[in-house]
Amino acid sequence: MHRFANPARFLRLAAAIQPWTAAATVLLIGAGLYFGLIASPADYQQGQTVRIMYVHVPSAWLGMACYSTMAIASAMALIWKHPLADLIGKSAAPIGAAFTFLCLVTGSLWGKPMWGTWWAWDARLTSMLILFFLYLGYMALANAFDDPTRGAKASAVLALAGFVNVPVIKFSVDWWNTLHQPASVTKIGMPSIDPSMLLPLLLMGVGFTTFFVTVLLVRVRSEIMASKIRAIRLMQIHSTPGAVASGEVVG
Amino acid sequence: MSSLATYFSMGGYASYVWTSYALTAVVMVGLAVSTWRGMKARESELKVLQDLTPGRRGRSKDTQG
Amino acid sequence: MTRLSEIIRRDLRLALRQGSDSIMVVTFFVLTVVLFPFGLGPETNLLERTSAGILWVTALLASMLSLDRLFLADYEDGSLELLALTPTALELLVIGKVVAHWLTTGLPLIVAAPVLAVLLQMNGDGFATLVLTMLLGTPTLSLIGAIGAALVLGARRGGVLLSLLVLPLYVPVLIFGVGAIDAAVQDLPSKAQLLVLGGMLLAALPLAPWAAAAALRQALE
Amino acid sequence: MTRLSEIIRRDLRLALRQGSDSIMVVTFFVLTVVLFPFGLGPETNLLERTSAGILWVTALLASMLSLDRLFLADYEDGSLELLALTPTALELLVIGKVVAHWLTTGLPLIVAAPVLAVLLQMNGDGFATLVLTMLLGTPTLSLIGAIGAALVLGARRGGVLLSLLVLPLYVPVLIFGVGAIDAAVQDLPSKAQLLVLGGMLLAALPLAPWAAAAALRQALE
Amino acid sequence: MTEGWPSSSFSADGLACVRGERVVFAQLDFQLASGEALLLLGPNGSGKSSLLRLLAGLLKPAAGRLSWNGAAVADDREVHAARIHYVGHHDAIKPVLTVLENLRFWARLHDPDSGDEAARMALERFGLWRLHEVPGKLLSAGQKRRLNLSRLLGAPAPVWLLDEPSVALDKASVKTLEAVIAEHRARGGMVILSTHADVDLPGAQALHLDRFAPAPAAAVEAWI
Amino acid sequence: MTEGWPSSSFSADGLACVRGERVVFAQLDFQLASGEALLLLGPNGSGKSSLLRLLAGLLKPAAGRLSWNGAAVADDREVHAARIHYVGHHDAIKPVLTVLENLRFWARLHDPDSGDEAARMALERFGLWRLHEVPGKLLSAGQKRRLNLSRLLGAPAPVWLLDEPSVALDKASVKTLEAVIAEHRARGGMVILSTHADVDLPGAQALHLDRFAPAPAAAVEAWI
Ligand code: HEM
Ligand SMILES: Nc1ncnc2c1ncn2[C@@H]1O[C@H](COP(=O)(O)OP(=O)(O)OP(=O)(O)O)[C@@H](O)[C@H]1O
Ligand SMILES: Nc1ncnc2c1ncn2[C@@H]1O[C@H](COP(=O)(O)OP(=O)(O)OP(=O)(O)O)[C@@H](O)[C@H]1O
Ligand SMILES: [Mg+2]
Ligand SMILES: [Mg+2]
Repeated sequence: MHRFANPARFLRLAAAIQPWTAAATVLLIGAGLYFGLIASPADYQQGQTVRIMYVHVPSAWLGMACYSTMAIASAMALIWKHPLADLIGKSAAPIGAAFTFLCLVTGSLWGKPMWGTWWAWDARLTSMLILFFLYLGYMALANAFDDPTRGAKASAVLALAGFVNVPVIKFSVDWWNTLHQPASVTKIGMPSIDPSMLLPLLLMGVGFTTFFVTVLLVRVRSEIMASKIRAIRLMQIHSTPGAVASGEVVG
Repeated sequence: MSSLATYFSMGGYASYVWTSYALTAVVMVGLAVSTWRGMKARESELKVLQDLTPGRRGRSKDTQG
Repeated sequence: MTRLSEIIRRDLRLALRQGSDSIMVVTFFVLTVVLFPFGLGPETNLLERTSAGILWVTALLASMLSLDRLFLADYEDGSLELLALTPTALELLVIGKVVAHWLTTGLPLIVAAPVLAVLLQMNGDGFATLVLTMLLGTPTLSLIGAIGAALVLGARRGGVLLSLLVLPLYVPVLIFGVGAIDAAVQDLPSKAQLLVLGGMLLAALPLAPWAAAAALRQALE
Repeated sequence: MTRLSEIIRRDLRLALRQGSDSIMVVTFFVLTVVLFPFGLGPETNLLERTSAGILWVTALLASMLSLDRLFLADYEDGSLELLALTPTALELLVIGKVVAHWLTTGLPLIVAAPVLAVLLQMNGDGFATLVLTMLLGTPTLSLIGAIGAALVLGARRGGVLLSLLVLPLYVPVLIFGVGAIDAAVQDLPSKAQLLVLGGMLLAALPLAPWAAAAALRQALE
Repeated sequence: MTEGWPSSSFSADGLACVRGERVVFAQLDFQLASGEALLLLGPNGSGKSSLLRLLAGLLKPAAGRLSWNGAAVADDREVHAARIHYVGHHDAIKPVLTVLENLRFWARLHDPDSGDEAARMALERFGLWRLHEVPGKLLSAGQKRRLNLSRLLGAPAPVWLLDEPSVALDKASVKTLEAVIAEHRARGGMVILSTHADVDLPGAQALHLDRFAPAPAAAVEAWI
Repeated sequence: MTEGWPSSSFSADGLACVRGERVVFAQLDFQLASGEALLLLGPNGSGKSSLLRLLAGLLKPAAGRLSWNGAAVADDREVHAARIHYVGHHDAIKPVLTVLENLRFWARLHDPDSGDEAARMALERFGLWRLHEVPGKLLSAGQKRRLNLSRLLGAPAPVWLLDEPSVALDKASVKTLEAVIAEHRARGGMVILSTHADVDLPGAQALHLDRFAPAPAAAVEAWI
């Protein structure tokens, strides 16, 4: 099974891409910060707090995009049994969890001045919270086994089951909310975004994406090395002269 | 001077805006740094191990990527 | 089919001999529900308004806690690998175990729920809908929970981990279950919510055994 | 005393290496608390009035569930019988394990509680009292729960039932814990309730290890 | 019991097994005909149990194939399951069911038509009939193992996969086991058995699993 | 390590054991002096494991008494615990602690003053020192068993109670175990050991547990 995995090619590809994505991240986020914090006006309605949007919204996007990455990687891991897909899923999870966490916290920080409350049980907020829990479950499951391959397979099944559930959650939460609380909370979303705000938003969005790609590549590389380390360690244990597996006794 | 102060006060919402940015920076930089550190640590551990293991030195190039 | 019924019968027999599984779930359900008047204070109004929610949340927890052991005993004593080696599809095995499990734990919950609803001062209009939502909802919970139970086999600290995996997946059932009861209490139609609950059951019926069987196969490797 | 600290240190080390125990308990706490708004609906007013009760009931459940495994791992891998065969009083062993357990799971709960209180829109006046009641109450829960955990070992299934019988013992803690917070929210003095909580802790401190040790002896026969 | 099994062959071809990220053995072949026995030998961790699980279909081979009368086994899991009996390290005995109930469940699941008579004879053979109404929780280690072995006779199957079957057995029971195996082979059954102890299997092929372990460097190599 | 144990005697007098409402053995006596060994024999279910747990103090005898130098053992559980080392079927090894940490914990708990040096020597003796930083979860069955046995040397105790200690050990390790036992006896220690396999214990008394089983009628009686 492992014989068919070809991490060498992946590692070469990663090495080629990585400097570019890293540089792009710095440039894009730098420009995004400039336009977002300095060269854009305050919103006529939301005042200066609108600047939170430039971190909040990209975090939200990436939080969702990472889960999709994980789900696709998991499907590939289950269907084609490619070990690299397992590693990608495992590596993407903490990044996605971090972005989802950022989305929740920056949203809260925005909500206090805008809505007067840190938290509301609004549909979008709530489904984001559940997404965060799905990430936590995935990571906990992946690390819950002594044998990492088992953890990878189990969490792949979970990622898919969770993925089926994401639209259901989104939909059901919408439904639940309209039942109890029709639009008493300010609705998220603006009719149209001014170009002076759209530019930093897009810059930050792309910058966050390249950040995700860069970190993901490094993490996958790190995972590949970790599995090699485990393999060598196992081999050492199983070939110690004093060890039971030494072959001193045969039959 | 005062314009800079008004800028940093963010229309009275300084604590919210700057906390958001600071937190985002902390989380992203932290993630990047811990990822990089972890990768480096594993790289050196692997190197040590491979040097101990005969016949494997030649391949260690792959992992340096 | 003989094999399916053989499995269900064995699991029922085990549950009856060991005696306490159903009792345990119902006891947990009753005790936890009874804790709430202590926690919320005895105001009738407050209890009445929260009763549907409390009942459903507690039923969710009870279902989850009992599912913890769905495959565990068989996994630990080696029965599960022998079951996987009988000429039966693993999906069928999962269905058999879920059915037996639901009969011994889901049904008792449904019987206990109306009694507890009286305790929590629930409006009488909601009773029929309460039972109906639980009839439609608890099998879905069992099915989803079976995936979780299969996934955590062999994990360190499976029990708490299971809750982390399964509770987010339970949320839709909770929302529509409570929604239907609330609608009924307010004399609104609750058919839409019940239909959704039924739909979720129908979707889980083929998907969950398939996913759980996949997870079991990995656990046995 | 050296032996006591040796046990505490081992258990802390195990918890840190395995990494996930505290995280899991906190996650269960958070997840269950988060379920309630789904059950009760997002009305701020309703949530605010029920927040103290929900937090305490959930903390109770989280504590009970995590204690479930307090002795189980040691029992299953044979460590418990060896521990019983070291020249140490079994009561001391229980105390050591409870201390380590509270440090890794009780403390994180206390840290998480105020955050969840925000989610449940609790009145800000209650926060300090919330933390105080949990500081006094969770060790009592751990001590009482240790009895249940020891009982679980003897008769697997039957034991689970017994551990549920521990839940009624939790009720006084619940009542006074919530009472103190409610008083604080309404700007009334909460000293009396806090004193009672402290008294319960002092009473449990000698009694619970003794009872748990007795149950452990039975389990090892 | 059964008249005898039709003449068949069970063979492995270039089998490899990966466990916990490590190649345990590779390039393993064997060929077994009706009435033959295969003895798996090798030190701890050499992969005896893994090979048996692989032959049972619980593990997927990382490479190679298993065939029954020339047809790949992987194609039809359920048909293969009907062909084998697997006795592993775990006893799969429910503490609250009686000895007879425990056995009957497995026999019925394996072959829904299997009757009580076969179960009684199996238990008698292994000296457990007088305990047949005793609940499983009261058995000692060796009694449990014997109950587990009596599954072999409770419902017939041509291939027996036995993982250290003599562990915990007293000497008289080991003799019984050897006799039962000999009869099974005489009827045309096959037996594959791993052991550290001395079990008497006349004319068995021996397979030393440590000889199929990959060279240390190759073990790491295989993994990327 | 230790100079040698003072001359003592460990004896049982009319011991009876009831498990699961059944009398397993009754009227069992033995007398063991410093340096002697007792070998527990008997078929499955004859009560070897039960007797060892009883001697360790994990089970209470249904009748009879155990004494140490003439004084009843039951009177002071902790003093008795300090005297014995018990090695049962379970390995009591924590998967996340290293080999050394695992051993050191038990040694310290047994004797708070025991140093790292004793632990190192114990591990070396059983060929585990080179693995001392490996976490327990990576050990094979035989390595786990050896780690468990090295508790015997990690902190000294005069009485060793060993329940089938040679299971999972390869032949070289069985030899080591025999040597370790011989040294312990030479220092004046006692060993009580159950086994189905052949373990070489020169000059050991043998106790056939099946001879102490109650007559069938009496056994039925005790089912109540
Ligand atoms: C904890 C609280 C919050 C959470 C979890 C949250 C979550 C989200 C999510 C998931 C998105 C992405 C939606 C999408 O692109 O499909 C989003 C976008 C957005 N959020 Fe929030 N949000 C929170 C608070 C707020 C607050 C307080 C405001 C401002 C009043 C706000 C304004 C926005 C805006 C303007 C967008 C972009 C909408 C668009 O793409 O059309 N959010 N938020
Ligand atoms: N569940 C598992 N997950 C990962 N690796 C495993 C698992 N079980 C066994 N292994 C590893 O696979 C290898 C072969 O183990 P296996 O149990 O097949 O050996 P064995 O020959 O049966 O040994 P023994 O004589 O101890 O029974 C060992 O190195 C072991 O560490
Ligand atoms: N936990 C238990 N509860 C009740 N009865 C038990 C228990 N364990 C063992 N027994 C019974 O006690 C008797 C003696 O068992 P024990 O395990 O001591 O036998 P043994 O001589 O060690 O056998 P083996 O050689 O199989 O290990 C057996 O008849 C068994 O049925
Ligand atoms: Mg084996
Ligand atoms: Mg025994």
